[in-house]
Amino acid sequence: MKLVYFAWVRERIGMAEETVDPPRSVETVADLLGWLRTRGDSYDIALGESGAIRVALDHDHADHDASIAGIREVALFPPMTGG
Amino acid sequence: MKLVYFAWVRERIGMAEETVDPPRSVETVADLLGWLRTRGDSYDIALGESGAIRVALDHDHADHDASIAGIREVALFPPMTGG
Amino acid sequence: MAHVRVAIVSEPLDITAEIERVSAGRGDIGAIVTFTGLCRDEDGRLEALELEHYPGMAENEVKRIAEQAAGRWEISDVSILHRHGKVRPGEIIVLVVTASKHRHAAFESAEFIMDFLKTHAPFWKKEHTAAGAVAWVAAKQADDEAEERWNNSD
Amino acid sequence: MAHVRVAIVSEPLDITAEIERVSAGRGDIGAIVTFTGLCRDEDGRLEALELEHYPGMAENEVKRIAEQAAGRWEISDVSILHRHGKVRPGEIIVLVVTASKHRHAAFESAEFIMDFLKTHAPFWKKEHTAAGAVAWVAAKQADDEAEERWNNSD
Repeated sequence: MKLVYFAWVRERIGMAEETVDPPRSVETVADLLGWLRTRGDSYDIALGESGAIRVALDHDHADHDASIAGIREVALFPPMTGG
Repeated sequence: MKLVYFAWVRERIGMAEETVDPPRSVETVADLLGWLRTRGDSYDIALGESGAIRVALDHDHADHDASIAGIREVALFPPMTGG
Repeated sequence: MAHVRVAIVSEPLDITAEIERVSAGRGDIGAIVTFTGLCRDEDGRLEALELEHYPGMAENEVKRIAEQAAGRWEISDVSILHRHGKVRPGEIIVLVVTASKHRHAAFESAEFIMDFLKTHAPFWKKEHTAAGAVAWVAAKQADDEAEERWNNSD
Repeated sequence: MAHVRVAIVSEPLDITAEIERVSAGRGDIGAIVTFTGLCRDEDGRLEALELEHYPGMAENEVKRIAEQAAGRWEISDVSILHRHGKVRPGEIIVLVVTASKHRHAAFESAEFIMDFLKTHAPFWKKEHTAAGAVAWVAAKQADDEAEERWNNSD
């Protein structure tokens, strides 16, 4: 599963993308965020305010309770400020 | 008192402007419209549907019950279709 | 107070020049909304619109509408340009430009201006068809209703 | 169905060209509304905005917003152009053009598009100040509320 990060999520984690293989117990976006936070301080700092983290699954906006089964690309980013 | 006419009011009356001296009993716009209609068929046809006649007194929109005392220019015209 | 510019002209209107006039060298504008009202050809039937206006009152009334908008919304600039005389299909009849720090003020003030122009600005449209017929355009009930809604508090 | 044009570009945006593209040779358009979102200089403090975006998703999402607007209002044309990369004060960040026979459809669809772009399009603004400071722009609660109102029936 490919993870892509944007804006301050990217800066805090310290990379723009990576490929991960989470354990089977990680079924939802919320599970994924919890698992990522165990991977190191930079993740914990980036994803700690989880209410501020927005998610897209294969380019579609999704909620934290969405299933990630079959998803190829998960994007994590702050609230958008375009327009 | 100067009268100015626009659009189909002007066309039906057959002139763009004229100067009139209505009798003292003519106090309001409605009075003026009634008096004008006695001046000939063209006026009667132009001003007959009086609900469709809009009025400006010295360049300000006014209702039919407005007083014309002291007014120098009365404009009579159909509902506007600009913009 | 907003910069207000109003013009009633017989020459074609230039939207680019007006946007440029409003925005050139300015760092304080975040949002510009433009409304362009064009002469439609009515499926090819229309040859031209003839716009009669009430000189003197038209300028005053359009300026008053611009100033009402500037008093009601936080806008830094408002331009209203209106054609008179003969207008061909595809040409601009009316051009409204509003500028603000914030987008909602720019949108709402432009829409307010158009609704009031339709019902308050002393202009009358006459259609000349390709077949040679001539007819005054009737006012729309919908325009009165559109203007009415601004009288409610919001 | 409306003509939809969407572009995410790193070059300066040209409002005149886009209006021309929409209106040239057309006799069926009565109303064009444009929204231009400009980079403000924040009283001279700002040197540039840097716009990060999510390639692939940004195009899809902007196109989806354009199509939602086209499905909801009777509009013949909708263009949404958005910059990415570095943008200087006074330059255009986003340009929305909607065209319709009728003005209210053109106004409302353009405002709807802007409200959804703010909350749904994957772009993030970073401020570079003249003093050398760098900071991400925070999302505004007001933008969420602006988007929310379109969920009510109207």
